[in-house]
Amino acid sequence: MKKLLNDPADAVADSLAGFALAHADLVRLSPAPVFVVRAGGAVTGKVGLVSGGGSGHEPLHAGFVGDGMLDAAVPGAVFTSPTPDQILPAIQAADGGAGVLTIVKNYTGDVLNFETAVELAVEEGVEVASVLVNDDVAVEDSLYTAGRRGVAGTLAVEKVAGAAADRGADLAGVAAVAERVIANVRSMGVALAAPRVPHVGRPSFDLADDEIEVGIGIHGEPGRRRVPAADADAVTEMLLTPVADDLALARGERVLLFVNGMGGTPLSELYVVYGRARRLLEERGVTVSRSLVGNYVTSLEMQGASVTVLRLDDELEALWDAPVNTAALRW
Amino acid sequence: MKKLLNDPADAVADSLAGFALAHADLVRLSPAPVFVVRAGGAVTGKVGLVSGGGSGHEPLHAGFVGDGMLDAAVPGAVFTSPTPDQILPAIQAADGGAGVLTIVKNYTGDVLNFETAVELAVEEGVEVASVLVNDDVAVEDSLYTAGRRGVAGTLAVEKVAGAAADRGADLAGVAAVAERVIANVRSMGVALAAPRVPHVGRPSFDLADDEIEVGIGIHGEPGRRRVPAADADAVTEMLLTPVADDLALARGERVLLFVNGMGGTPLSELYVVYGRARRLLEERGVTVSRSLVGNYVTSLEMQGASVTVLRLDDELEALWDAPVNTAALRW
Amino acid sequence: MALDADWAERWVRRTADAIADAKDELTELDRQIGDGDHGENLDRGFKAVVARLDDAATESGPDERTVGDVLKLVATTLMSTVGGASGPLYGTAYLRAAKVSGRPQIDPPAVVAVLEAALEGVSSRGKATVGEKTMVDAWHAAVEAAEAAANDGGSEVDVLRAAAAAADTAATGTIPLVATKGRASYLGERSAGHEDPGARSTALVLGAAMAAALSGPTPADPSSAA
Amino acid sequence: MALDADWAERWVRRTADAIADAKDELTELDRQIGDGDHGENLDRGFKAVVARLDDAATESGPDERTVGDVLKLVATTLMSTVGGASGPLYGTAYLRAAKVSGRPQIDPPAVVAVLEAALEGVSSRGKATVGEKTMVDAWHAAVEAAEAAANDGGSEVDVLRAAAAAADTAATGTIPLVATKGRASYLGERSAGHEDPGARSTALVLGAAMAAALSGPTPADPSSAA
Ligand SMILES: Nc1ncnc2c1ncn2[C@@H]1O[C@H](COP(=O)(O)OP(=O)(O)O)[C@@H](O)[C@H]1O
Ligand SMILES: Nc1ncnc2c1ncn2[C@@H]1O[C@H](COP(=O)(O)OP(=O)(O)O)[C@@H](O)[C@H]1O
Ligand SMILES: [Mg+2]
Ligand SMILES: [Mg+2]
Ligand SMILES: [Mg+2]
Ligand SMILES: [Mg+2]
Repeated sequence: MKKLLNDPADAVADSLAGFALAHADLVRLSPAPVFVVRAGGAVTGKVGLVSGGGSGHEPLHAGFVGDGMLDAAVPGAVFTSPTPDQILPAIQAADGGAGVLTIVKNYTGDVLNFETAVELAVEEGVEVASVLVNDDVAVEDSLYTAGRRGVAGTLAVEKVAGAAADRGADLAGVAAVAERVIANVRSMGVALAAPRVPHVGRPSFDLADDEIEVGIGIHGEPGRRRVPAADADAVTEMLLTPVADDLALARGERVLLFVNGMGGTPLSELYVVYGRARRLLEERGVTVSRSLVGNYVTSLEMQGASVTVLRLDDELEALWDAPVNTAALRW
Repeated sequence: MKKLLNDPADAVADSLAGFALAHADLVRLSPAPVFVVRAGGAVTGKVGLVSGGGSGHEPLHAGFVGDGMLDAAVPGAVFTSPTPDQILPAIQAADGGAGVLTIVKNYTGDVLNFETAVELAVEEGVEVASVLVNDDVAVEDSLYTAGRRGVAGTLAVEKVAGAAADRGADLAGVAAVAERVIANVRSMGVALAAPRVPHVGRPSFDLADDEIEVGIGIHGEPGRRRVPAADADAVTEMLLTPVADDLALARGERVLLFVNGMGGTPLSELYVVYGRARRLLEERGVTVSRSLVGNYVTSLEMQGASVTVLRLDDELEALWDAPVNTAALRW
Repeated sequence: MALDADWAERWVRRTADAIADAKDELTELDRQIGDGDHGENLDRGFKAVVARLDDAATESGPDERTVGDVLKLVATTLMSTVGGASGPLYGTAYLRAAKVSGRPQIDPPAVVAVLEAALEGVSSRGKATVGEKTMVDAWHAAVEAAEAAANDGGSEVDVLRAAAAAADTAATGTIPLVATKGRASYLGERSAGHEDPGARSTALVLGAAMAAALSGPTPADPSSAA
Repeated sequence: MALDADWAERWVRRTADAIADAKDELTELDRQIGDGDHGENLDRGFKAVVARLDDAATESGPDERTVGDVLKLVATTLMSTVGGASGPLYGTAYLRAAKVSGRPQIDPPAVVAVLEAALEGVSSRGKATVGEKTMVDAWHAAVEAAEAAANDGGSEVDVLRAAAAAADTAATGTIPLVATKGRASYLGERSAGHEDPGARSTALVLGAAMAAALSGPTPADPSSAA
């Protein structure tokens, strides 16, 4: 299995080392335990934002460390949540005295490891609040699942909460705005080809030449259902419809439309999906007032895309528009 | 062959339509003949910058239309240069009275089609200068080739020339700075897996599981040589060494190091390449003072990367740092 | 033969070997209904545990460790090296087990208590109950069988043999189940027909415990050289 | 039988058919040593030419077109729809050919002049000479053969038959060559062993010219209905 890697066991460390060198103006890397923190360290008086999770979703999360977004990011092994001994010092490094919000994608592993770290951080005297991102409508949030997964909507939570913290909101305020994003953001994804985890040596799932996997997560998990391959318009509808339905979008509402690439699909195709998703929203009388298209929450080189919709209001729009300066998102 | 597309014949048009909707604040799309122009049109008194070429390299070139970079971009069919009837109106739309610089990648098709369009534009009274980007050291620039190809270095030419135009340089001045970038920028690329052109239905070249193609272009052309797959450190050395040698970099010089993804390789791997390339430059006593890592000059979903080095001086560094606001590059 | 810290160390080293041998199998199980990293995760963790045991082994002096000391080292090492869901789950299992085994030697009822504590740790951390197609199924079956063997007056080896056998059967028994916890639950009905990787690794862990009890200390065992 | 605008139109329509039939073959040749789009490029271009001819055909009135009028329409259409290297090259070929055929009918020497003009257009535009493994090789061979046939007093059909056969042979003759122009030149020695796609398409173009001359106008031909 060909990859631009050295020893697969060093994949995450090698990549982070390069990342930290390339963005030394923005971030600093702690090599052991591994975490990435904003170059200047914590900002005194500002609520710190920490996120993290398995690696393989780059630029998430380290690419979002910087002004107006995260203060620290904690990368685990590929597709494996980080451990408490990494998360704890990241929380401490992000604490500027106003407390820390941890933004956790809803996976059993991330939840458990962050839970432990937060307990320890609180024992160490850091004020911590936590939010769980669970935007993936492919998973029913019921007694019979581990709950909805956190996927591309995480970017919106990090961006908006980061702007709120920058504005000077206190910990409760930042957590509240993060919860408001979580309540109003939904996503759904599709895979055309599976990712290949470095140490595994084969694709994470097997997909025939005429099949696609709908409702996939971002860890090479198989999706909810396998359907015959279809054209972009049809596939986009399979993604957008459950997202818009679940949000119960009403005519006249306005949204952020975010088409996210899974890593291995050309940007040009993402714009095809974007165009169709936008038309579908407009047909529902919904205005797309903000847009984002690109590979932001990836699954290694998985081919496919996800569609994320965030219901906007004046406050969320303003926080989305607020300046951000990170390796992967900047305006 | 699965892709997120509708009719392959509409791939470029569908994608551009989505692109123009997503970035309506930055660009406007002319649907027939097809070209993309800065939202506000030409800037009076500023030299206009026009580039273009086959599609399939997104975000190049349309993603670089906006403040501080291109005024118009002309996309051809996938991997096929655009035609003069598209290029001519793009040149006219970019002309703010101070003349237009066309930035052409050195391929026979692009050269011939731009040549014709420029002739026609000059007949129409537009002052036009042209530069040919030919940064690919994989191709020997000799009597026995069509000359070096233009690849990822094109981004640097467009960024730096765009900043010079923004600063108020005249046409000769903008062309001169573009030529200075061209004289000081070199690239070389590798493919681990070939791209798949929408209407072709199979990979552009066949590569065994243990082979890589070194010295590839960005059109799915086979490369200079096929070698056994190797680890990232070894592959990076195959790319960086000819680039640095050809530039004859001396100790104490400083450079921009740009690691470009071909579209289908995870960002995390690009940072591994970056880290190694940087160490190799440092071993030569060369300082990496500016960096760029990402998928900017792609070849659909080709897996692989290229390494670009631009020799910097104070002026080029300042022009690189100057503000830019486009869909794909912003600071 | 009483179970002491040496036994605990042999248990852990044998677990590391068993996990290393089964790494690809566990990962493949996880690839079917999860994210294909369970074997890699545990292998990374248990290799780290062995490395720490090796470091400790080079210290001189008589072995004054309790069983719980060894299990606590396992717990903290797994928590800080495994990640994922299984890291905190196994970590908590060993941590709770360590708490009830802070003695130089443990007898059959204490072995049952160790297993009960581990089960309690996994279920309280992961909030899963029996039948949700997780490692809880294997731990639960092991505890029931161990209790029965202890009540029948079985030896330490008898208790562990019963636990290991029951865990193995329970792991196989997860195949037809539909997962409602962990990553496999995302698949809904599609999770049926595959064995849960965590239940399988639990069976390996308990198989190693029995084998360690059976084998006794050997001169070749580096832990007995200290 | 003299060659008139009707012939030119039949030539072009037959070319479009031949290119459509050979589209995949041309693309595959280009995939080997180029970027795999030559068939697609020309097919897009000649389909556009046919569409314009169809539009023109619906206009009523007697056919007052010269041969050159038809070739000029081909030239401008190809230039604005083909792109790539072959668009401007074929476009210039037809443009120069049109310039020397601004007459209702052309005789054998004029046919030679048309081919010479096309060759001159391709080589001046692309700056390639014979032996560089490009379409120039096919055009060049065609011109030489056409001249010889005309000098021998051959008919229009004889001249075109000679040109087509020579172009076909020359296209095959590009196989062993190492390309020094166009995209294939990037491959260096690796370009040897593959036929040049542009030389092959030139052979198809000239084959269509001969076939159009042989067939003559037929009632089924939409161009003769005007
Ligand atoms: N809530 C839970 N309670 C108990 N066990 C669980 C729970 N969630 C997951 N597991 C166990 O963890 C195993 C997966 O571990 P692993 O693959 O290492 O972690 P991850 O799912 O984070 O990739 C599952 O097979 C299952 O046995
Ligand atoms: N400089 C040149 N002179 C003459 N013919 C050329 C030249 N460069 C390329 N060609 C011809 O063009 C053909 C390729 O056409 P095409 O594939 O449509 O364009 P592109 O190379 O831009 O993709 C080659 O096979 C060759 O015959
Ligand atoms: Mg995992
Ligand atoms: Mg081409
Ligand atoms: Mg797993
Ligand atoms: Mg071609």
